[in-house]
Amino acid sequence: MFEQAVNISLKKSDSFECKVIGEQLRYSIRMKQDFVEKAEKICGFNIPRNIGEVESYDKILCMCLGPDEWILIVQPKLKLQFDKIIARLNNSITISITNISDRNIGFKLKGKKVQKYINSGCPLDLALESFPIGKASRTVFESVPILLFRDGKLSFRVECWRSFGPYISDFFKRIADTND
Amino acid sequence: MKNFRSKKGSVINEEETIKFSFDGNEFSGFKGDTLSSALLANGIHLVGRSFKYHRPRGILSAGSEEPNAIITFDRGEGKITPNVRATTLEIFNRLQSFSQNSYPNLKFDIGAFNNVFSIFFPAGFYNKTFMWPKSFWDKVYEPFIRNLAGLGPAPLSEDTDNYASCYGHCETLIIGSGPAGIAAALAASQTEGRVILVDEQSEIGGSLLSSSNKKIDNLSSEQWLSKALNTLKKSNNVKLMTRTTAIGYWHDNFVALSERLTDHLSQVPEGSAREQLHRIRARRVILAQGAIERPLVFNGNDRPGIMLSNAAQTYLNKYGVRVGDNISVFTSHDSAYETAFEMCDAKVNVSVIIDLRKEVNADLLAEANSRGIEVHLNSSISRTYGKLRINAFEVYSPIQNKKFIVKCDALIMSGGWTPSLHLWSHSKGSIKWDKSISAYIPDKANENVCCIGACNGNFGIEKALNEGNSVFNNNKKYVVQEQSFGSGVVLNTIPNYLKKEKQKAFVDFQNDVTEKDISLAVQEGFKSIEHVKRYTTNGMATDQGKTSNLNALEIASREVGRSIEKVGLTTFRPPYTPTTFGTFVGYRDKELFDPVRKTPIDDWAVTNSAVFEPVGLWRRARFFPKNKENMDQAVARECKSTRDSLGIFDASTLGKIEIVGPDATKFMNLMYSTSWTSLKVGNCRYGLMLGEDGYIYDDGVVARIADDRYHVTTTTGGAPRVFRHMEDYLQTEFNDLDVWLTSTTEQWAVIALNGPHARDILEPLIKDIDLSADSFPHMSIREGNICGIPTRLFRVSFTGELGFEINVPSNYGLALWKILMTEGAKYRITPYGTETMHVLRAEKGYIIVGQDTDGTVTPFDAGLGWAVAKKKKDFVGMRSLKRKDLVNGVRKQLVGLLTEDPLTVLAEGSQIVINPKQPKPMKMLGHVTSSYWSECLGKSIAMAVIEDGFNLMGTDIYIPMPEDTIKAKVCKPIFYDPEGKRIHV
Amino acid sequence: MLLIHCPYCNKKRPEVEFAYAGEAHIERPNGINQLTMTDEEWSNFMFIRNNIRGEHAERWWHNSGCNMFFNAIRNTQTDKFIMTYKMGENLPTEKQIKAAKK
Amino acid sequence: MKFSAISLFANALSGHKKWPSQFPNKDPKKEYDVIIIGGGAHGLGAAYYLASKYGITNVAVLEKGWIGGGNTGRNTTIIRSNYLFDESAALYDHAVDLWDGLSQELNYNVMFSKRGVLMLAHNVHDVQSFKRHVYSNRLNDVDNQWLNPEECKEFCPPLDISSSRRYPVMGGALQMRAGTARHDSVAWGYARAASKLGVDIIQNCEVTGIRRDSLGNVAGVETAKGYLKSKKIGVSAAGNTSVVMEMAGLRFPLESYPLQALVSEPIKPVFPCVVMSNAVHAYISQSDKGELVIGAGTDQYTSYSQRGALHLQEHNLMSICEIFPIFKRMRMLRSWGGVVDVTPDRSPIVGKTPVGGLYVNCGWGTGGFKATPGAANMLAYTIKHNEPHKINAPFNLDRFIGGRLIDEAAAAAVAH
Ligand SMILES: Cc1cc2nc3c(=O)[nH]c(=O)nc-3n(C[C@H](O)[C@H](O)[C@H](O)COP(=O)(O)OP(=O)(O)OC[C@H]3O[C@@H](n4cnc5c(N)ncnc54)[C@H](O)[C@@H]3O)c2cc1C
Ligand SMILES: NC(=O)c1ccc[n+]([C@@H]2O[C@H](COP(=O)([O-])OP(=O)(O)OC[C@H]3O[C@@H](n4cnc5c(N)ncnc54)[C@H](O)[C@@H]3O)[C@@H](O)[C@H]2O)c1
Ligand SMILES: Cc1cc2nc3c(=O)[nH]c(=O)nc-3n(C[C@H](O)[C@H](O)[C@H](O)COP(=O)(O)O)c2cc1C
Ligand SMILES: [Zn+2]
Repeated sequence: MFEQAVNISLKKSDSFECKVIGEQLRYSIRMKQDFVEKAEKICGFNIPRNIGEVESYDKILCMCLGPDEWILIVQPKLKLQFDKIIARLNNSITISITNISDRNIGFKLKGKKVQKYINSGCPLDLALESFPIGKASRTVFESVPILLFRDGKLSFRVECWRSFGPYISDFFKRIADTND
Repeated sequence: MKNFRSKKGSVINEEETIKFSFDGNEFSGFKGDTLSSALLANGIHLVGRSFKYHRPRGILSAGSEEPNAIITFDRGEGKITPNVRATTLEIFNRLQSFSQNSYPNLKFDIGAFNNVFSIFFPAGFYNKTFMWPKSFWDKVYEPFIRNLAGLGPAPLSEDTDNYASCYGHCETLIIGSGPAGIAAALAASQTEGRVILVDEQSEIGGSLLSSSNKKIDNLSSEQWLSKALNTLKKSNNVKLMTRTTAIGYWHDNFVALSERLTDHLSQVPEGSAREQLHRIRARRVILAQGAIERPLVFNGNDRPGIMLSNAAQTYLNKYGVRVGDNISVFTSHDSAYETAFEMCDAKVNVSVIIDLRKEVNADLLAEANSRGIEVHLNSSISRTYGKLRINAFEVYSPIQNKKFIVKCDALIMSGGWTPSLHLWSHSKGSIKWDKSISAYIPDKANENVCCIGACNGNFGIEKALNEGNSVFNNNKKYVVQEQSFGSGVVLNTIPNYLKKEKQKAFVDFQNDVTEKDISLAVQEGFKSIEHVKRYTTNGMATDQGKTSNLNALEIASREVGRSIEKVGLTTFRPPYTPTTFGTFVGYRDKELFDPVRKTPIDDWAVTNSAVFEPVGLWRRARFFPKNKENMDQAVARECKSTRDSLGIFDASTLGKIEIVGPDATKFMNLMYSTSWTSLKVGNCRYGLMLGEDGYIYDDGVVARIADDRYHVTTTTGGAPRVFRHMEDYLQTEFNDLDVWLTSTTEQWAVIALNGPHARDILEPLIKDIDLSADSFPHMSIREGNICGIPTRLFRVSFTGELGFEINVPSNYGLALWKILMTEGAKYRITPYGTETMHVLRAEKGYIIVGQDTDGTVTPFDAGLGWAVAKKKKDFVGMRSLKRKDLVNGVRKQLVGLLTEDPLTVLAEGSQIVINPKQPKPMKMLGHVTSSYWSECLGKSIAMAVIEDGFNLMGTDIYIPMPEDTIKAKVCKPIFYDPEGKRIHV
Repeated sequence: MLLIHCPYCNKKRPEVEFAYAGEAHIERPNGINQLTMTDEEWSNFMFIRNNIRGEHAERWWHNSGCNMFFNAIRNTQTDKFIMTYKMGENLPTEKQIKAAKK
Repeated sequence: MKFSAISLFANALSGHKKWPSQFPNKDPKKEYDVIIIGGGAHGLGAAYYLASKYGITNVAVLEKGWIGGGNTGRNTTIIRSNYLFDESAALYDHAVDLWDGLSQELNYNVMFSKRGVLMLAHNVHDVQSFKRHVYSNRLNDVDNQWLNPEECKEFCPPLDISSSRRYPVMGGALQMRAGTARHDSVAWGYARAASKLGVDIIQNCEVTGIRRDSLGNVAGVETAKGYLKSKKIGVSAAGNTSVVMEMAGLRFPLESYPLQALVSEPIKPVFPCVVMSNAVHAYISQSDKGELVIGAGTDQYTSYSQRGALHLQEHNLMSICEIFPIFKRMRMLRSWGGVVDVTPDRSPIVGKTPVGGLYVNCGWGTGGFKATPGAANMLAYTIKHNEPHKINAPFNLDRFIGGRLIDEAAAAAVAH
């Protein structure tokens, strides 16, 4: 029954590849920094303290987006486990956890031209020194707010609200068509 | 046809011959030629007609400063470009180009009639005429003037090319690749950071490409250039970009580059972009834009065959083209001597140099002498001859009062040099007047930027190189063998025995602004240089005064009697050269213009022939026509089925915000006029949100999910601003509250089921929620599962029928919709769109914010006073509701209207009066906000806001329409099931 | 496009990530104080702005970034930012502004 | 010297040497009956009407730079009067009445061109809102008509009305009497006509202070050219109003934003009218010289720098090319910015101030060029009578206190 906003993936090539990431659990987490330590204990993994930092594990990504804001992206397999974690968090600390699994859509972008292509619409400096591997940031791609996470020299993950998904994928399609 | 190719040009590939056409005539040139160099090689000077007087014009320059040689570049349907500078257009096989602004042809142009009467069209003439008789303006004069407008042809069909856009970053951005820019790039390549070197021309090299006989570090300038290029190409931190113009310089070192990718290609690869916009953020910008030569302003200076000395030099050295066989020189600057000598050395006959100066460096005179060139000092040119090209001129020596005629086929001129301060000025760097070179040079920087080389007033290759180098504190010193760049004078008047009225000395060639025009402007009181510009249009043509602004300034300063520094320059504005709209658009056209936001159920709507409407960025199904129904028919059917049985509606676009935290209720109480304290978990309430001004801002149903958790809904269009409004108050005013906001609009797909069978269809699908009226009454919410999908199920109704809004995670919305369509078949389930939704809610008198309210309506005006909590100590908008005019004034209030003839549907937006017979302007009471045919009631219904409406119940009012006046009665705005029985079943 | 230093991200970021949010340090009177305010005083709060030509205290929202509102001193004649600081911090003194310019 | 074809002819024969200065530069006198601060078309117009209609000729217009160099010289020149509310319709229509015949009145061709302004509707909300305007205008006797998409296309052939567009054209409101005028000429025409009637036009004369007497009323102004006495001062300083008002100790409900515009290279006539689209924030016309004149919305932050951001120009041209794809190959020739003063309800303030003898005309935001003659006349009237005319009476400062806003923006989200 699960159907995402975008299904297409761009043709695979050395220079650029764009794939839609399948079902994910996503939680928006808001709490004061004072509670982070406690939350870490309950979660059983590290929670980054500074904006732009990411803790990534095999099936879990935890990114700090604001002084009191995190997004947690988790493989669906861990649903039951996370149901419990969330219940415990809710009961133990002052926290706001909102399920936004279906709000976002994720893209995996990679290839030799990936940085150039993202820079077609994103105004951030994506040189490794300014946007190192393992960093994330909310920013924009043209008029669309996105979340950008670099997981490799030539590999990024982009998240946006689902209704903007087709625009993002159309955009990358046009870029690839125009440049190849 | 004679060939004017003299030697091998530095950018010319003689192996590759290229055929092209101009005005339908075939010519050939070489790879590397611009249209102008190729035309000159074929002996063609006449290429266009001027704007106002249609005077024959030739090629003035060899670069993007060209005012005269403006042509149309035609690549076929949808690819016709007007106003292209022949001096920058690179030729390719089968290139087609046309002259502009002439009819029937370039050589014989009827418009030249204007030239004969030019004395009647001085600057600003149109302000003085065309006023009588008054009626002639609209019908005769204005159409006439408008018909004369414009240069090149207007586009008639859609541009079929693609464009691209991107952002870029670097530590050093160098603009201009002459010796200064290259030296800076070489030095920068040794640093850590990224370097971008751009040049608008097809090759790197700037003036090095047009010079000869120079030695840099003991290499010929060609050798040095190719060595430097090699080094740069090998440095992996340097990016070289040719055919790339820096068009503008914005705040914080943000520079836009326009890269031309295909205009020079004969075969354009399928799909590739024609131009690309690069938006570069640089840590440091280095401007090495060079300098532009100034024409001399003398009588008859606009004849084809008269050109800038540096242009002639460039045609010779860069393209191997001599611009004539019998050349003369007119100058007030040493640099024209260099051109003359190089011409001579290339076996062109240079007969005379007319120099305005009394004295000239003896070495130059000796060199001229050795080449057999006559030099006339302290002389001037008083007239030129030749119909479509110069063939002679008259020399005038004011001291001796001597005149004589010299024959020529080209005249080259130099009035000195103007450093290119365009981008520097965009960046708001200040400028100062440098007497020694009679030009403005950069003064104080406003960004991390510097100017080097000719653009900083430092002429000469050696200076340029060393200045470029020194920017990076590099110790290297370049040594160049070159003729000294020399000096010159700038004269604000050129001696002539003819009276000024008898002269035509052009300052701005394209806009036909003469010296007289500038004098006239000043005489008429336009003393500021900005006024001179606007009154005469000097500097406003497609070259933006690159060759004319300084000359105009000199003349204006003379006329006003104030020094140049005091008169000042006009403002430089982007773009540096005219830039295609497509460049600014980049990728963002068609489907990439604005995103179209579609709901999870959109696909189904498409396959079921929905007609859509745009709402903000969203598109929503407006109605679902069946069998060629029109909108009214479809809506009537959708309404009826919903009330009779069951309707289904995609409400996914409603804004949603999850508000969570221990202070959630406190926050809600502050943000809404509604009170939330008593709302129990599991219940919903209508929330009314006001602006601080007390007017209705937004509304929506809010559910309390837990003590500390609210599920808020907003209007579709209002979602972004409501979120911002809340976040703003939370962070700046109520920041002591422990509560957080998360937008969940797109987390949930929302399917609304309305109608008597709404419960029947759900019952078999939901196991874990008791749907009975008692345990799940109207305005409540339950969490559970539907068909195994987790849901937040609202029992609410925007139709007045039994209603449910099923929220499920978006990725399951479509699947659930399809199930409901199948399951609903037995209830004749009917999908309906926004139009039906509007009718159904109007029958119940529910408002739509933005339609029934417009930002000037208070809750009380809208009859929603009950949604304003009386006891709350504070909420946004509370104080404003007590303002004088909101309490005492006559307010427009929301009422219902029933037309006298129930079949008449009022027009939305139509105006209401008490007395339809009054003369205009009529006193209007208000207007119809919503109006529909109600199929269920068998009559039309309407809502309206009218002055003092609550007191007018039962009164007759009138709606004057163009055809007739409609009578209606004011009533309560609720037409259907006023007791609300159906909603509670 | 301006480059704006966000005091929360502690980075300079492009203007398109931000939304301008009007003059800063205009404190909203609470409900109790509102009661004693005349219409004129209330309208001053709502509508009257310094609209300074020069150093202007204003708010920005890093909405496509860390989502935080913050304050800034910006010269409205040159559009140049002099400093940005977190919400809740006091209006900088002239001395602090001077120091920030260096 | 009277301007006419005949005088042009005669002067041509004498080498154009006899044209006098259109607005002689004067040294300021020590005292004036009225001082107008701001030599935009509004201020110059007010001086002209003071002298021509209200018999006050001892007037100075003080301009800090060159006359017409503010927003008058940088606007996209759209003139229309099809505003929604009675108050606005009356004010703007008064202006259009004066535009008609202004060239003859001033003996200066301001090229008021009634080529029609078409406002496009791209969604149902636009349709509702524009129709509301049409109906309201009709009863106010202001011309404005509704066109369906085909009629829009007929009126403006370059328009693309295909339904596949991102924002398809769902119709439009057309005011035939609306159009454009030559911006600079308006300033010069008023200046020349006012000068002739004895008004002193003093340029390069920035007002730096306003002095008040012991009763608190105005007494005069400090300027770059010394102190000038006057008991009546009219402020018409557009984007700089807050700065001037502050000199009199007043704070105003205004914010000043950059607004940009641009022109293309000139091309042969192709665009017969003015088109505005609020959904995509763009408007366009073709000037009598042939360039396309294009504008958009304001930048987001307050500024006095007369420059704006590149991304607004990008978006502006994206919008233009979306509605008129044939223009994508056209080229931008020049872009620039102005500083517009915006009120909370987007309607102007024209009338008295809390300081005796101080009058104001401001807050025209992105759309005051069209009002020039009307605003100028109302300011002059108010100065003369020390009372507003009934047309400008609603546009007072008090409305922000009581709450009787004239909220055209909230009502329709319409610019210009
Ligand atoms: C890009 C742009 C597009 C626009 N498009 C339109 C449009 O299409 N239609 C429309 O109707 N309107 C439009 N407008 C708005 C319109 O331009 C203005 O509302 C109108 O021109 C204001 O005229 P004004 O005479 O009041 O102001 P201005 O022409 O700005 O005159 C004010 C003058 O006051 C002077 N001044 C300021 N301070 C002082 C001081 N201390 N001492 C002395 N002098 C001072 C200034 O130098 C200036 O010359 C646009 C504006 C801009 C910027
Ligand atoms: N006779 C002449 O050609 C002449 C005139 C003046 C100076 N000079 C000589 O020029 C040298 C100084 O060299 P320089 O490096 O300062 O200038 P340059 O003229 O050699 O180079 C300037 C370069 O900048 C490019 N340019 C200008 N504006 C641009 C823009 N907006 N975008 C992209 N490219 C742009 C031009 O195409 C040109 O190639 C000296 O040799 C001096 O004697 C020569
Ligand atoms: C309606 C209109 C048409 C214009 N047409 C031209 C034009 O054809 N060429 C040009 O260079 N500038 C044109 N301009 C712009 C002016 O040159 C100038 O940029 C504007 O008056 C702002 O002044 P500034 O750039 O000196 O600050 C036009 C301006 C307006 C308002
Ligand atoms: Zn931030």
